[in-house]
Amino acid sequence: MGNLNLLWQSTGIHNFQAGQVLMMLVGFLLLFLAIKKDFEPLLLLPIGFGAILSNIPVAGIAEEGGILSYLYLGIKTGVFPLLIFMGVGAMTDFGPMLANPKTLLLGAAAQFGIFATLLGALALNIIPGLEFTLKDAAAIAIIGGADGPTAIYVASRLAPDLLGAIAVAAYSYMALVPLIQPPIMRALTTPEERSIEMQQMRNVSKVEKIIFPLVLLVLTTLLLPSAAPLVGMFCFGNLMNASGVVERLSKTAANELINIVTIFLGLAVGSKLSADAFLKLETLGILALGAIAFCIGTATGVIMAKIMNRFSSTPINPLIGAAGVSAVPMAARVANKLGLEANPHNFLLMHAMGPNVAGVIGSAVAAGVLLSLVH
Amino acid sequence: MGNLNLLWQSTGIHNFQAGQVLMMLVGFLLLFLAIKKDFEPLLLLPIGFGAILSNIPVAGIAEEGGILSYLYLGIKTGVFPLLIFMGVGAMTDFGPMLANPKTLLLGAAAQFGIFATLLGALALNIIPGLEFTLKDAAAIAIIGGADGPTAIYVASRLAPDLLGAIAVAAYSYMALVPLIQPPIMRALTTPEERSIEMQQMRNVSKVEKIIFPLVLLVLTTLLLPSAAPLVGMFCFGNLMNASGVVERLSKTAANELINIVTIFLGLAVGSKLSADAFLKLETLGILALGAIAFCIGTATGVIMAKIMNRFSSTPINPLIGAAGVSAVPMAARVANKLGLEANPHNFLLMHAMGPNVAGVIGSAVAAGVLLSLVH
Amino acid sequence: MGNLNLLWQSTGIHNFQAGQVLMMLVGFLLLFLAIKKDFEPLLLLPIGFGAILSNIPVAGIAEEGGILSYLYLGIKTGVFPLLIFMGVGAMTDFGPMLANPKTLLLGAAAQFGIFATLLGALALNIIPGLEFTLKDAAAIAIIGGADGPTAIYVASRLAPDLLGAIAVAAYSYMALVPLIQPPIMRALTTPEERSIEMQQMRNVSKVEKIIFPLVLLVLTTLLLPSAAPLVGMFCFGNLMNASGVVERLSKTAANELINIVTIFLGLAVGSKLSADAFLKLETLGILALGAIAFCIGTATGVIMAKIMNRFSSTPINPLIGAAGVSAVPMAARVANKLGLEANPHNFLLMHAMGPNVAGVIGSAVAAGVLLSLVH
Amino acid sequence: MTELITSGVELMLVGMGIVYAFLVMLIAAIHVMGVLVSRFFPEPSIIDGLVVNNGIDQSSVAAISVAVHQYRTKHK
Amino acid sequence: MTELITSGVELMLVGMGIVYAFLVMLIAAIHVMGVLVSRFFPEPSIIDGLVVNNGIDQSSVAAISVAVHQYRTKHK
Amino acid sequence: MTELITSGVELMLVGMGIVYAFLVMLIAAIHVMGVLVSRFFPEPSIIDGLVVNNGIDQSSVAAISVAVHQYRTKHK
Ligand code: NA
Ligand code: NA
Ligand code: NA
Repeated sequence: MGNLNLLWQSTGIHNFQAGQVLMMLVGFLLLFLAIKKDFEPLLLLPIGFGAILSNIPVAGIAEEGGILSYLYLGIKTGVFPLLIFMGVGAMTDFGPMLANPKTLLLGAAAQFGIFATLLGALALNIIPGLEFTLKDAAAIAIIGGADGPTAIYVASRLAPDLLGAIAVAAYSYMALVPLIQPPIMRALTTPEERSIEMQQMRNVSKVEKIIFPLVLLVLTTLLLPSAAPLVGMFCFGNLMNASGVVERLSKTAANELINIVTIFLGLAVGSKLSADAFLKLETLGILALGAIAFCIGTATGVIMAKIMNRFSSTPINPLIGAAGVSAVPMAARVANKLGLEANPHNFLLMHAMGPNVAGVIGSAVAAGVLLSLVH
Repeated sequence: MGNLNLLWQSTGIHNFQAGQVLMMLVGFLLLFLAIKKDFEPLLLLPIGFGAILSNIPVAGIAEEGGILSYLYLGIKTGVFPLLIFMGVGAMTDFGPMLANPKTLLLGAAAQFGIFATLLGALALNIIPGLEFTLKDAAAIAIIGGADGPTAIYVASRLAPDLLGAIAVAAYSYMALVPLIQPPIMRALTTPEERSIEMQQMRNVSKVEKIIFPLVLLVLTTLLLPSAAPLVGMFCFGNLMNASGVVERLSKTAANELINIVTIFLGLAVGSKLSADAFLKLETLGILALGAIAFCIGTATGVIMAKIMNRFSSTPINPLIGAAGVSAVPMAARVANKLGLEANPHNFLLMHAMGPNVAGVIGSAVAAGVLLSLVH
Repeated sequence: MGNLNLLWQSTGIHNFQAGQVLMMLVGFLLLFLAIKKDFEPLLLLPIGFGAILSNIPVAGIAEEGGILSYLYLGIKTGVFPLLIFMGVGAMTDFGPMLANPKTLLLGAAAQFGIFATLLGALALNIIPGLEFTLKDAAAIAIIGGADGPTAIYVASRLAPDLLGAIAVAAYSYMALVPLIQPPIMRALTTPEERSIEMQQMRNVSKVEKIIFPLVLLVLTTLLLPSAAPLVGMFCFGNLMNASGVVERLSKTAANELINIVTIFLGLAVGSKLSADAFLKLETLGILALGAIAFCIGTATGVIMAKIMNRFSSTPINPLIGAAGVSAVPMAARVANKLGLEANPHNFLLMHAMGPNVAGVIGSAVAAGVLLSLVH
Repeated sequence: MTELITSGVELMLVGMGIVYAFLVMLIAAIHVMGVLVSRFFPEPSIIDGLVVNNGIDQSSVAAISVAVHQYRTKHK
Repeated sequence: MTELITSGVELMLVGMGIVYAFLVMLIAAIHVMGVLVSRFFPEPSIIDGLVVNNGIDQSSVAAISVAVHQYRTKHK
Repeated sequence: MTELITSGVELMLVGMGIVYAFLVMLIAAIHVMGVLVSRFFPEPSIIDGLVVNNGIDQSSVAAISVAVHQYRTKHK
């Protein structure tokens, strides 16, 4: 009978704490969003499952010695987000951006979402019970970059305790881009503006695509070396692909390697969704701020495009400004969809890819600023 | 001449110990079984080669600083067997089991092989020179689960010293399933019983296949959290596959990732085949007990099916009870073969897949019981 | 303004040291050679990029805690070069060598490049400012083996400080084989000798291909266990492929796994290209010695073939002797090209593959000698 | 020794009990799940699936399918 | 608190400034690059690329495809 | 210095000696292996292999190959 008693004392029913139950429900919610609603399933499914696993009582899967604690080392060291960024680099085509470099300004404008959110996070401290440090605020703000690995990398450096909530917010809002952005884009533009057709893009030579990642890396080195790990790994992946001489490496980086790391990273992020860290007022704040960040970034991107139209002869459809938040490629698709709505001959997808990848660079640069100024 | 002498003193001929020679022969035997006899080559080839490498004198390949010592960390931490279990989950189709849930009872019955063997291991202590602790006995008993990663995981937790012998026994007997099982199955059934045709299975919806791994995980959490690492990673792999929303992840988990980990795990298991650990009376005991475990599991599975036939209107062919030991998919194939022998219209393969995957769950549950009660 | 000042103090422009600028230029040179000149791009592109990344000021990508410092652990432990060797083994066909085992002597002769270079490195110590220890000299000499992973493995064991320069030299000269070898081969042979057609090779059975890696491993174990890590992993990869029973493992070893490790290894080697370690007189010495090593190896391979022709009835085209340096498969292709020049019916490619893979074994054996005698 | 055997017997009884209990509960859970799923996610008619392949004639499907099968068998 | 907000505002101004400055310089760099590339690596006529798929009839495609298949099978 | 050179020369002699000795023994081992293999594992006639591709005509091969090629392209 001793055994039965021992076994009863080791059951989950006996050991459950309310917080764990709630966090498992959060995990199931993420799985539901990933599977049923198709919300960024590549990340939210592993994150959700990781959240469930790490809140199983007794098993200690996320505690020292558990498998998730080992996988988390890949985030703690920064290796996982950087490898994912390398793979994303290998999948990225800078062609549309190089064909129309002005769109980089749209990618810059949309990063205002990041810095406005930083201010917002600090302002939220007037709410009793909330105490975001400057580091916390910076880590939360990066959600506005709409770029998963960048957000995880910055959060792991500045505010590891908030990592789970930040990653969940970042990926959730990226998945919500098709819902969040259109009302803002419609509110800020007239039907005529949305109908603007853009000139066909020039052809970008292979040589330019090879040299560009190196130019980007050199500029980062000269001006903002704190962004160099992120930008550097991104450029490395991109150069492997653009150069065409190491196809077997770039394919592996963009497929098997990024897949393996995505599984590990997702589970490890999920392991930070513990009740202690997640069931707090802070998390509500983070979720609210993240939504605001996306909205502001969308708006400033659109407004920047409208400003540029004032000063430029070649017209820009302001819808593509919204793609500047990155959230590759959903934001570009949203711009394309709204363009077609207003004018059935108006294919904006390729034009929107420019600000879209510019937004990736922009948020990596913003990350570099935060990493070098916030201690 | 000093150099020549130095070199002579560093040759293998000069340094060989008898035990190392014997263990290298064991390694060659495993390679022979893997390559010539097609005994579970995916594991036995790396294990055999690892055994050879780790017994090379002077080179220290399995000693601290050698490559096999680094690979062994993946077993010591439990990461490798769990990743393999994740991959196996991604390859598993629970459809046949969900179509006929009663077959879970067959998977339960076959686990009697595990617990009978545990008792057997303890009983063997009457032989002078054998001293199996309760931990040792539990680790040996899990061979009866007929499931490689489960056996390695449990052995690495409870009796790392016996890991090599246990892994070799587990995979060898799995390979021997087509030889071990048929006589027992024939002895316990009449030709009429073996001829029983089973009803066509109902169609299982995609939704059920998605929800089932979550149901299984919740039940494990509530009742037996000590089985949660194993069951959890298995369910994660299965959910990735069943959900269909992360195809690139589930394919990588079921192919490249499991292949890489299999290579590393096999070599690392082989590194535990040192003379000190393997050339002992214990190993003979383990091999004998392993064989007994498989026989008993097979028999109890068949007998359970016969008992169920007494109480159920829909007939069950008792041959599929033998598939309850797991050893996926060989045991199911054996059941199919014997069914066809008795009745050329009797296709049991799909029906036997139910108890077959039930056996995987059953032995993971048994592993959880052992891990939580044996300290 | 404090922030702006802080930011300025964190720019690369403010922090650059001359050495870092020079090393970044070296990195760009390597990228240029890899991309534009197709010099071993699979290694030189990651190495070049790693060199750039590790010389970015402030970012500390190669310093403790940076991603390259983590990747470097794979070299420090010896795991990466050994895994690459395993993958190369899985890609190697010993058939041509087994069909004509005499060609092993050519692979032996070409290793004279290694030992002559060792002597050369020690002799260079008469130049003031150069101080190569015996360990240094041995690590440099292995460049003459014309085998990348072997060179990196030996250098990581004997002279980690020289690793960057040695790896760069090894891969650069391998890429230069089509330029370095032909003049030497022409100088040492008459047109008649280059026209010699070789007898068609016998068929090698699958069984021989399976047994050979085991024979090689046993011989290494008996005579030179210090070469066993290298030879062992090579034979393991080769056995996986030759046996045909673990196709999914050997394919992964020869594709995804070797690709992933190649990316990591290249970046990590690049991280050793720091100004401190590279911008020294030693590096010039290493580059000079490496070139000499390739030339001597080529010459002794050709001369050995001519000597063998004196004593053998079946004629050997001396061009295939040059393939004994390894540099698989470029050296074999060079032999084939020069053979066709002299005699349009003279296809030497398959015949040259024998000494080519023999050269891999030869340099692994030489590495074993150095590792066991140099302390 | 006897003590060890006693704990072994106890472990066997408890262990098999738990395994059976667990799997019986799993059977129950599967039944409940089946009922709930068929109520809340009624299976779409299987005819939808059959229509998909319509444009292509059966022989092509057979040929491709043989080829794909051979491919997969070889490249697994 | 006010101090924190002050540093936040400063961070916002400096941050957006840097982001803009960086990307403006990148635009400049891209333009310079474009000029240099078009001078030193003039693009080969696009017609070269178009010709590729033209002359070949379907049976050749099949033949090529067989060859490719055999090649891949061997060289995997 | 001279001492270092002396050990270098010695290392060279011993090293090349070992390399040659090793590879000569490997040649011997290969010969022995060849004899043993041809005695105990006589090679099956090569004709067995040739028959395999016979029943299928060339056009089917082409068709299958196209299908496989498309499959691979999609599923890569
Ligand atoms: Na962004
Ligand atoms: Na089992
Ligand atoms: Na060599």
